Amino acid sequence: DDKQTLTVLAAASLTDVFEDLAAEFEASHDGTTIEFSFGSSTALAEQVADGAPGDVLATADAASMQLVEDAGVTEEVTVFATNVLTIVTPAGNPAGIETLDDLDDTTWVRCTDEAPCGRIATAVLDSNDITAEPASLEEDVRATLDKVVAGEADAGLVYATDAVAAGDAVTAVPIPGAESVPTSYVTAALAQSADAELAQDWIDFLVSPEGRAVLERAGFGAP
Amino acid sequence: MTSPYSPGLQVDLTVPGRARVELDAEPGAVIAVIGPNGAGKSSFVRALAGLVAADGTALLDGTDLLTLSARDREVGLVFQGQLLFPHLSALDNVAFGPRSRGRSRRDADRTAQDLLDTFGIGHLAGRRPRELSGGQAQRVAIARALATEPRLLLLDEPFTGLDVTAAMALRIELAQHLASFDGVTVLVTHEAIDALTLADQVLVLDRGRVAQHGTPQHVAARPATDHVARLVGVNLVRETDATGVEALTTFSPRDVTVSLRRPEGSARLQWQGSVASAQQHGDAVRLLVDCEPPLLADVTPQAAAELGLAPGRDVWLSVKATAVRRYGSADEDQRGDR
Amino acid sequence: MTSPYSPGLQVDLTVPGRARVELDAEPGAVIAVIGPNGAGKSSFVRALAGLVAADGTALLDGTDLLTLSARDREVGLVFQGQLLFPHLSALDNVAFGPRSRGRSRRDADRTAQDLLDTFGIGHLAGRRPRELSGGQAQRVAIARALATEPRLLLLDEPFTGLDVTAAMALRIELAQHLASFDGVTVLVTHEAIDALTLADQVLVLDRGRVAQHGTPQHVAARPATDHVARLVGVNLVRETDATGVEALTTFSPRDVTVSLRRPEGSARLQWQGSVASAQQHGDAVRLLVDCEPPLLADVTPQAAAELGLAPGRDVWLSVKATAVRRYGSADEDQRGDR
Amino acid sequence: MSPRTQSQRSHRTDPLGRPPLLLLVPAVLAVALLVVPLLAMLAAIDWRTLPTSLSSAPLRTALWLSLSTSTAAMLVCLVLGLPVAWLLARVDFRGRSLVRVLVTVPMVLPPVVAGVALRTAFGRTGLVGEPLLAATGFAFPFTAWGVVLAHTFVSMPFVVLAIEGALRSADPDYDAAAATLGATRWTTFRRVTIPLALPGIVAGMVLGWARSLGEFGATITFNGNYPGTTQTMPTLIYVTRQSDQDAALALSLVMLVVSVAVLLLLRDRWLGTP
Amino acid sequence: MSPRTQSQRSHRTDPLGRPPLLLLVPAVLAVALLVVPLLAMLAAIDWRTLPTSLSSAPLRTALWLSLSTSTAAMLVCLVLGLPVAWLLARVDFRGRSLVRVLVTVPMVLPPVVAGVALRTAFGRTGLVGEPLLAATGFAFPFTAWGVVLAHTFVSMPFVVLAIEGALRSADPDYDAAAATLGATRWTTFRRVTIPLALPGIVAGMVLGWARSLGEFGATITFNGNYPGTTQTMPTLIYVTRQSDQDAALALSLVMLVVSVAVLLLLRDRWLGTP
Ligand SMILES: Nc1ncnc2c1ncn2[C@@H]1O[C@H](COP(=O)(O)OP(=O)(O)OP(=O)(O)O)[C@@H](O)[C@H]1O
Ligand SMILES: Nc1ncnc2c1ncn2[C@@H]1O[C@H](COP(=O)(O)OP(=O)(O)OP(=O)(O)O)[C@@H](O)[C@H]1O
Ligand SMILES: [Mg+2]
Ligand SMILES: [Mg+2]
Repeated sequence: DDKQTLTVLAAASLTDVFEDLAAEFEASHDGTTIEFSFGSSTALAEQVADGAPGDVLATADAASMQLVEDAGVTEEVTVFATNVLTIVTPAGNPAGIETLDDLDDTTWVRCTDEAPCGRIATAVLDSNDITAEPASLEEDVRATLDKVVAGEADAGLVYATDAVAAGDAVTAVPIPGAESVPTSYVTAALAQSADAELAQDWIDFLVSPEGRAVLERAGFGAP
Repeated sequence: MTSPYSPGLQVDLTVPGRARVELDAEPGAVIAVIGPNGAGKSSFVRALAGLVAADGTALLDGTDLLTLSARDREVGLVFQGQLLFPHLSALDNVAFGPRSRGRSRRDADRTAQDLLDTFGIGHLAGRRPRELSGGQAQRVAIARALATEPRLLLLDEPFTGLDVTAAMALRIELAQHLASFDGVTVLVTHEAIDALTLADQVLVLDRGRVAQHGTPQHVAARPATDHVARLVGVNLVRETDATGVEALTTFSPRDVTVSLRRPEGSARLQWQGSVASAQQHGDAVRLLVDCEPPLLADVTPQAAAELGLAPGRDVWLSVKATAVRRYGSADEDQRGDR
Repeated sequence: MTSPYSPGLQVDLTVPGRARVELDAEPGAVIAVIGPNGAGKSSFVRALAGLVAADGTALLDGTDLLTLSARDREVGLVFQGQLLFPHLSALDNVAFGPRSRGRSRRDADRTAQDLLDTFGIGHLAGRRPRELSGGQAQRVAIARALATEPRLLLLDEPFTGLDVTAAMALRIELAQHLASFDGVTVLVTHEAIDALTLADQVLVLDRGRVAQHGTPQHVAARPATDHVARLVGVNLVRETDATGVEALTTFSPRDVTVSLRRPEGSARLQWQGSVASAQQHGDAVRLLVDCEPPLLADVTPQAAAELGLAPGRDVWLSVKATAVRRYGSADEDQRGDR
Repeated sequence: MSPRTQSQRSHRTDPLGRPPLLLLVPAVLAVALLVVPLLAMLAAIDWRTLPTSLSSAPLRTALWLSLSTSTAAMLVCLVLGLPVAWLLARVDFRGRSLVRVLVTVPMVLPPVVAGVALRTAFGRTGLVGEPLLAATGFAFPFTAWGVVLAHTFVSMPFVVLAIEGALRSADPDYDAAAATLGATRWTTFRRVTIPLALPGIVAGMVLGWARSLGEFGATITFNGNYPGTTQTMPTLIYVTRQSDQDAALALSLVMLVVSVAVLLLLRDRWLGTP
Repeated sequence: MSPRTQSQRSHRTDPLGRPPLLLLVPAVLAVALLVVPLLAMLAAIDWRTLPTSLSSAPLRTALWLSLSTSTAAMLVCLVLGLPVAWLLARVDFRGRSLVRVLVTVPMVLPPVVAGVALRTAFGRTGLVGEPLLAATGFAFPFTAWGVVLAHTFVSMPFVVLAIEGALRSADPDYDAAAATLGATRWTTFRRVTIPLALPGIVAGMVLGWARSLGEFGATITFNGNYPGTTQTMPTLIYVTRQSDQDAALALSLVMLVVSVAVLLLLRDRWLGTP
């Protein structure tokens, strides 16, 4: 069996980094192709619980993985990366935002409390005693970044990885003390996988030094 | 709802508020329905066709039509207002019925083309109704109704909009068709000639009721309504005697004498009024005089000129007692005595 | 496109493939347009109204109608086919025109109610067209056209579907209206009586062209087409002499002698054929005989019975030379000499 | 189909004959296809938590915002879309079919792309939005006006197409009749065309309203999500789903019930048997 | 409005008079509102990266899948939806207005909720899906059939409403005429009702097709996002947007161009001036 396909269901925010990881994984596993199905963590978890085909699931938070565990579709959950919050502004920071306090009187956005990034944002803002109201509570971190990139918002609270991915389109302004409230990315092999061994290989690769290097380049923190 | 089998058409139906009709016709009979506008003629015909709800019964060869859906009644209907399918050619309009009744396409098309040819519009077979003149479309509508070979043929003012030649040709055509047709035909018309030449029964409707019913000759000779009298071109005068019995008097416009002063003689047969209109009518001038009731009088052109009988002129009319026919209004309902 | 001001209507227009009409009418003129089905009458009228594209000119009081949109032409039109607005009551249908022309609601409603009253359907003012009988709806259509007080009144078979009384009343009404109307009226009709009593010019169309044009009396006396001959109830025979000039002969059906054997005398005035139909006509029986051309003959009922003149019977027809009128086919175009 | 078995009564209601199975069967299938998922959803709702889910303040604000912005969008669609539909159906002009296609195109845009397109046009740095902001200080994004704009953009094509179809099915001869009676095109439009095509127009409006009510992607992309100004029901449901599935289902139920109620009311008003 | 200034030619094309400003102005506004965002989007596209974005294999598969599933869904909508529209417009039955509302309701569901509803009904553990899976081994989710199902569920209400509106605007007297000529209701439907309401039906189909083509939320929720089987263009655009805005815009452009082309072709076929 030299031709194998591994189907990985992953949170949309992992799109870029997982494609890089897949390239390396395929290079070291001859005859293996990795196929992705990206979506929102919750949606993917629900689909997996409903029997969606796939070998591995990777979500942006532990809560959605809990859905899958509850459905009995997975046994072992592995944390493979963490992420921290940062401020981003449109390139060049036209509104001159240096700290969270500068958010007052600007049009800024963050994630809604129901999304993982929103829970973290609330925690960070509370610990800094910030009372400024955002213009919008975005449905996820991607949408938050989007508003900033498009110039609709003067600032947004997103993950460090998003700031890296956005490149020159945004200017990142780190938040002091944000490391104290990280979020974890978790992954698990799925019961419906036809090739549990290969699935485990992929998970092992994620936490291997080679995998870590790729994740770090994209801005992810260590588990 | 059904009765022991008896062929022909036995109707006793009511279209609430619009018409109440009793009728009995043998197979092959042609019934002319006449009456003023709004008398209920179309309502009656549409009720037979199943397009208007009606109470009562309408037995055709023993089956009550009123219990059948419009499609199952197997009637042929020329609508007042045509309702040709706008998206189909003349040919397809005519072929629609036969095809709906299960005939093959070729067969239906042949029947349709033959009918169109008969009605002088075979060369227009490919045209859509919009591209036909009014009279051409009317001929298509008649052809469409005949093409289904219905058991009951309902013709609601089929000759409207036809030119004289076409109307005459169609009357001849229809007469031939009807002669060999053993279904029942109901023909609504505003023309005396149709009733007199095509029908063997005349049904006179007035304000939703049957006012008279009999052979064309009987109805023409003893009209019971003003409308019929006007249709056949005679005058009709009603009198109610002391006992409440109504008597009718008819006389021809030719028998009316017109004078400018009150004539001598019996008071009952003279009227005063002003001329409402004066029109050429054959060799004579026909006056319509506004009296109670309005009467027609024919005078010679010379007399009209001498007396100055232009509209507005006050005149006296009289008629000799010998020239009138008198009969009771109950004197009706002589069924087709062919 | 415009010419020095001259009142009345000067038309020279072509509806490609359907009608080509030249016409000249003074203000107040009433022009009857007659012709067989498909002759182009409606096309002509609709072109004047702006509903069909036409080439040429149609000057009304000096303005070319063809350059105006339908709305700006200020015509009143009775459609063949009514086209009453189905969502409006009879009253609102009639009031639509006046209101569109800027009259106040009360004013327009009053005009509309008056017209409906005149036409005997005032009590139906609140009904929708669907709830009217055919003839009632036709009266609403006429009222609607008159209500706009148009400069050009176009009536396309306005009396279709009306009962005799209503038709007569409307003719009288229309005649009164027209007498005081200084616009031009174009009246399309299939009835001789309309042309003879209401019009001062008759325009005869045949296969899209003007076949004859003159006063009603002239056209009736010297019909140029079979259609007109049939309309006024006379026979028309065409002969082309050696030089190619066409001569027309007319004679009354009353002057035709019917016999079972070939009559003696001039060969030119006798025809052989079979009876196509036999109908009561006044006191006489009118025969339609299938010869070349088809001819009408009136005989007494006694003669009809004696000779057995039923459809299918072969007969000879002849007419005395003294009873015919002979004229050239080019002998036309006598404009309204009122 | 024997005449005896059919009652007089049934004849009355259906003079044209019984609806054929060939039409009834697919119709029933279609209704089942549409209704079964709704029923299944109802069955999946956790009725015990329902009261708590429904008593939340965000629900009331979001519901009100949804209803008002959808209604506003529907009115805008009517005022702007009806004339387009009329032009497309009744006026012969050059480029008509191009205009028709251009009007149709926003329908095929995925909602998020529609949101992006709106932003590039009406956003703070957009083609129209930037000059607008400079001139008036007003910007659409993050406001209820922005929501109405997004709803309108997404729903108008449906409204235009539905109404155009209805106008084309109605007889244009009545327009001609009105013209000969002296009616301007505007009068004709108002007093003849509109009343005759009313059922189709009402259908188009219902279509537009419902489409707006369910619209989510374009709105959130263009306007974000803030309770009271831009958080409509679909947005609220979406974000709630990320943390609490049952609550999200309960919210969906509210939306269903409210829209059914509104539609039933509208029907009685507008489409009751005349 | 003087007669002299109007050319004979202009009269020919517009015998009913000029379209009134009261209609032209809103119509132009409406078209602008719909077209400006598209233009702005075009302007925002990075034309240098376009060729690379367009040469990707996922694009081709996704485009093909989108076109085929949308067309299939449109056909299903027609086959199932047309009979419903006809029933609602032409047959007087008890509960008619309830059915009409039930049919309308899926329109107001936010797409994600529609996806959830579909799952509870047709998912592997759904009300209908579970017995179906047990009986046949087939399940809708994560297959192209599931995509068609989701498209159909979302689009059918639009199709039904649009067609019903058109049917109601057409004259029912012709149906009666056909019945008297002996046509069954089925024949009447096929040979009279449908041809007369054709413009409205075509409009409904276009509506349904376009709605399916742009549908995203219900599809991804119910079917996931698997390249080749369930990844439609909107899903691909969504995923691409996560990493590359420009590529996503380029993909949207492709969708626009393809749908314009298809619609133009359809128009010429179906709605060309007759
Ligand atoms: N749908 C309707 N609702 C109520 N009344 C109606 C309806 N249709 C017709 N009527 C009325 O019923 C009466 C009879 O109408 P019907 O059409 O049968 O007359 P008709 O004899 O055919 O007249 P015409 O010679 O004018 O065609 C009329 O007074 C008419 O106004
Ligand atoms: N839209 C059309 N396209 C092509 N030909 C048409 C169109 N409308 C009418 N015609 C044809 O033009 C000719 C003239 O039609 P028109 O309606 O003017 O006749 P008409 O004199 O009014 O006849 P009728 O007495 O039957 O009403 C007819 O032969 C008809 O078939
Ligand atoms: Mg009638
Ligand atoms: Mg005509």
